[in-house]
Amino acid sequence: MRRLKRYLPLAVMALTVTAVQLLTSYTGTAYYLTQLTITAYYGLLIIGLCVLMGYAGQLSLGHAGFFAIGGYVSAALTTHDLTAYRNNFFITLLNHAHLLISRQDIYGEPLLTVKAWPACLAAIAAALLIAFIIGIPVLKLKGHYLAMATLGFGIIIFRIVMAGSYFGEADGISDVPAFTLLPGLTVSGDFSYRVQNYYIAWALILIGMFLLINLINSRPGRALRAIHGSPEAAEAAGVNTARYKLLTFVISAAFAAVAGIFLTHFNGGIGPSEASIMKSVRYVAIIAIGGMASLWGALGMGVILNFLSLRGVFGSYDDAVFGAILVLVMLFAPQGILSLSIWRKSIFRRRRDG
Amino acid sequence: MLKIKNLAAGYGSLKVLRNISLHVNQGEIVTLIGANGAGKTTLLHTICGLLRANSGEISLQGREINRQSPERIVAAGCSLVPEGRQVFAAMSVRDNLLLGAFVRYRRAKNKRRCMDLKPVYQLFPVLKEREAQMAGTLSGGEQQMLAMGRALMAQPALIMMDEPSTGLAPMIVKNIFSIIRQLKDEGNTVLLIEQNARAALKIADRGYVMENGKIIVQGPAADLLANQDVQRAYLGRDVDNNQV
Amino acid sequence: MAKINFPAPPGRLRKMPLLSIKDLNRSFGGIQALSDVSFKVSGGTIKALIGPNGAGKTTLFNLICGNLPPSSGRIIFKDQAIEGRAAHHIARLGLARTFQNIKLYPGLSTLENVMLGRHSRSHTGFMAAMLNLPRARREEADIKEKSYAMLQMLNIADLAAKEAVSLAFGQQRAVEMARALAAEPELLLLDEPAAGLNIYETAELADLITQVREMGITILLVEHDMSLVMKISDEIVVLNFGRKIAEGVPAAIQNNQEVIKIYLGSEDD
Amino acid sequence: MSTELFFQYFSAGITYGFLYAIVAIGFNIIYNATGIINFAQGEFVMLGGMTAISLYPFMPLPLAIIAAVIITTIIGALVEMIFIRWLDNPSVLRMIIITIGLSILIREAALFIWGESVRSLPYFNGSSISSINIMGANVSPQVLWVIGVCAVMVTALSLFFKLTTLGREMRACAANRLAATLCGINTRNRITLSFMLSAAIGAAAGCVMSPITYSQYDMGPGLAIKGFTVAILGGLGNSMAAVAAGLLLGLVESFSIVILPQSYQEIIATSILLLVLFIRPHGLFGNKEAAALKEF
Repeated sequence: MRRLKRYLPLAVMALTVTAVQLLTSYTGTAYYLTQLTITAYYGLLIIGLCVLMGYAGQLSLGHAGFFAIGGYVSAALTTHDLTAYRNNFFITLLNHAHLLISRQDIYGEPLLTVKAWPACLAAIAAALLIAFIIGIPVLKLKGHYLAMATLGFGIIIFRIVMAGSYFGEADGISDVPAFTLLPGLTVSGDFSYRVQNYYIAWALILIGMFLLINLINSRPGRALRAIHGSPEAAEAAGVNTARYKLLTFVISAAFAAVAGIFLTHFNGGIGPSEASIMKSVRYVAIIAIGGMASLWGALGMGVILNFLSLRGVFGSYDDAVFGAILVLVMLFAPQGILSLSIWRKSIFRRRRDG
Repeated sequence: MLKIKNLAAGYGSLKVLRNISLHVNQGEIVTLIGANGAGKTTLLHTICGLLRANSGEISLQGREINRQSPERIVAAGCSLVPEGRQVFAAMSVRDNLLLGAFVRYRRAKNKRRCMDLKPVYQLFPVLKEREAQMAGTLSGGEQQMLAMGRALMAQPALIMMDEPSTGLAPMIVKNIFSIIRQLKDEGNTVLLIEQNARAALKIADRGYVMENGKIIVQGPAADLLANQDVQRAYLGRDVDNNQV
Repeated sequence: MAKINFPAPPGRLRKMPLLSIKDLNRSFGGIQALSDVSFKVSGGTIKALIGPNGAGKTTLFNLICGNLPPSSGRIIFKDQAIEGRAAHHIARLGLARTFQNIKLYPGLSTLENVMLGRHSRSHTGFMAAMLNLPRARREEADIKEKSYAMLQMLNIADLAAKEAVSLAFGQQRAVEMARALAAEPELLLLDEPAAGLNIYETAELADLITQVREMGITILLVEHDMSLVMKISDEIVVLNFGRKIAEGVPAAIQNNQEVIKIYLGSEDD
Repeated sequence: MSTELFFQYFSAGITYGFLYAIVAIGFNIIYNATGIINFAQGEFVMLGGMTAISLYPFMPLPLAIIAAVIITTIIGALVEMIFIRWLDNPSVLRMIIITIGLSILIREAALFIWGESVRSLPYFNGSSISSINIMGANVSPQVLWVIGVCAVMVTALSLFFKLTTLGREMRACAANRLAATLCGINTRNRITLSFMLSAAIGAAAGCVMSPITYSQYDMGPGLAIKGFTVAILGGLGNSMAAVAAGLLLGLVESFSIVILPQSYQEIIATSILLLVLFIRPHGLFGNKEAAALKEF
């Protein structure tokens, strides 16, 4: 019974996702699917960050950095030509392990690059490693110090991709190949793959929500909420607070990296704006509007706002809109807009179980 | 001095105080006793303006102070020594005391005289010794004295104290109570909230007993001390243990 | 009702030191908060720690719980040196505590607060939790059952679904106690458990503490309410300015001239 | 490295160092009064410079600068009165997010008004090539202006907080707002004042710096992160130490160009920030015991 209650929203979401696809194909508005796919990938980052911020209570103003690490590492590995290093021992080794692929670029030049799957795993590993290394000292900090440290981390990643020629400086990396997950299942922005990419992206969200909802309703999830409320008492109850915060940080970084990898292959490229502080702030804004400790709220707000933003509804005021949202929500509805009294007793009422 | 009539207050929909009426005369120590959650602290906060009353009247020295900002109420001569002492931890003892005199030197012509710390140091010699030390490094008892000294610097007409004995060792509590008594002897008016009902009633002139946001018993302190019900409910600690 | 495994009947453990403190020192920036404090807490007894404010009681508690490392000295709990170990580590060894200024977790229900108390007695990790594996589900059900049993024992089961921080003061203390007991500790540290309680609640607390001892749990408490301390403790340690000035049974402490002078005060009050 | 080049780096380091110090002091003033880190601090510097540049065609330079400082001060007051004053005991997280949102809004408004172009005020004396010879080295007079103005502001502020009763009241509001209220201090007005003060010094710095560093709508965040680095380096709340820390950061950054390309310069400041936060969060000169008494 309790499990039914926990998983029912997921089933509803799966049905809605399918219904939307059918509706768009029926009404001939399938072009919406592209934005909905991108929205889903941002949503993946957002739900990961939501657990970190809303449940474990740790602010991160640098999560675009992890998105960028995932996207850039995967893009660089699958795009940069290794032909010149062909005889290098390490490259030969990789080649023998069938981790490399020879193909032709768009001008017909031969190209030796890392395959998409190993590149993807390497990107996730890089994000996890960096999250782990940076997380140990960062998560010892609180309040303003934590905010500034994560902001600083974000700035460093942004500056590295802006200044490093390996990452294409201000132009970013383009011509990133498609990512064949399984035979017949390809992450690509190509028109013919549009419907299946929509489903790939939303399936990832579904999996992500499944994992996170389980997490927050479990022993570790309870411990996370306790750390948020009273770290000292959590420690006294036997919770290894440092380890729990770190694990949550790493998990949320993994979500961000996966989002970055998939979106980069979907878009066929990534630019430094994905690593910018404005992006990180935007993610925080969405979680704040959704109500911090509300996975469904964060996901819903993420879908709505990112979709509108991608459709260009906010025009050149895009950043200003998010700035205004941040200020207004924090002034008038610090518990998220779903907590406002006009929603009370409605079906939108925030549930603790996610 | 202080007159409260039919006061009601609370936090949001939670009604903490219902129909409270009490008064404090010039030169008296009046104590308010009652169990935790009876609404004692809420009452003090309402008097000094930290919390808005829903209805009722509060007047100090004949002036209506209800619904005024806390700064105005302090300026009108009503100082609160808050629960948990609330000293300026990262500032020196001296600075703490000087800040207490704020309402006086803001108006006064002779600002130097308002900054005279001697009377407070006479009452609390230990503060003189610790003058340059940061307030946060003082012991609990010393911080309580500092909080009282700071309130006295305003030369208030009425001084209210919220559980001055909380968390202090018995010896220090005795010391604090004897100082409160001394304050009265010097002509001050005190409204005292206390868990330690017996000690409070011993030094007080009159007392009120609060329960669930209402005043249930009132009268001269000596009568309350002798009152069977009050004894059983609030003074029991001493009844079942007379060695200490 | 779920079976909670409390250590052992008191009689068997009594007189065997569960916790020994040896020559413990701690200073803060030149100020000596504790100097050469030594004492032992025998299994199955109630030991009280008293002394004026600033005597070092809180510092001592923090050292035992692992919130602070000592400058020097040893803390032996169940034959293991625990000085300088992390608080969560010590908690897992079987030491639970309550806080003077109640620390419940906001946003969690009463039951969830108590369930957190069983954290040190359960194992589900992130992976198992995220995948909601069968063993994670089984353990969760077990945690819930035992925590609920604990609420029943303290007669607050009707509050299970309420948010703990919204409860009345006395109830919050009870929830804290339930949370500490849910960990099935061998040693329970109580930091001023009677502060802010009225006489009835204090009397109930005294009964509860003795009841807890009957379960075989050893108790070390800091308390200012002498009537409570004298009534329930088996032994008392008196600290003053970071030094132990007396140790003994309640009657001896009450008649100790030095203790009367610095702490208890004369009887003419 | 030639002596000339060395001196060029040195004077650039000092100049930027003072700018960072002023931003850091702006952080400190608001932090001391409210316990808030105002993430929009860099925007005050930008507003000061940009406003003065816009006014300069219509009035003499000193007047334009004074007017710009006054306007920014008013904006500082408005920011506090509209967005912060009426909040009831806000959490740190809430304040961080609000001030970040404000910094975005101010920046976007500046973009709307002034566009993306890089502008500057003229040199106060002479031009970009005029120089004064000091002990055999050539220094732009504007550098002396920066040092002079900043030094005066720092001294005046530190005397204000140490010696005046108003300064003490502002420190009291920072230490314990409830207690300050109970002393009869109108804490809200003190907090508005702190925003005005920090907006004013930020704007003044933005004006004197403009000829050297130029002004642009998006200069705020970069300045804020460096100012915060300096504030932490000196120990949050300690303004005199912020000057020393500012000069240190300015010089390190300036000389780092010898080893690393310019595009990595910001990484250095940010790495220093992270290192300080990890290793010595109470600052190089900060007192650990005093820091422990504050709440973050």
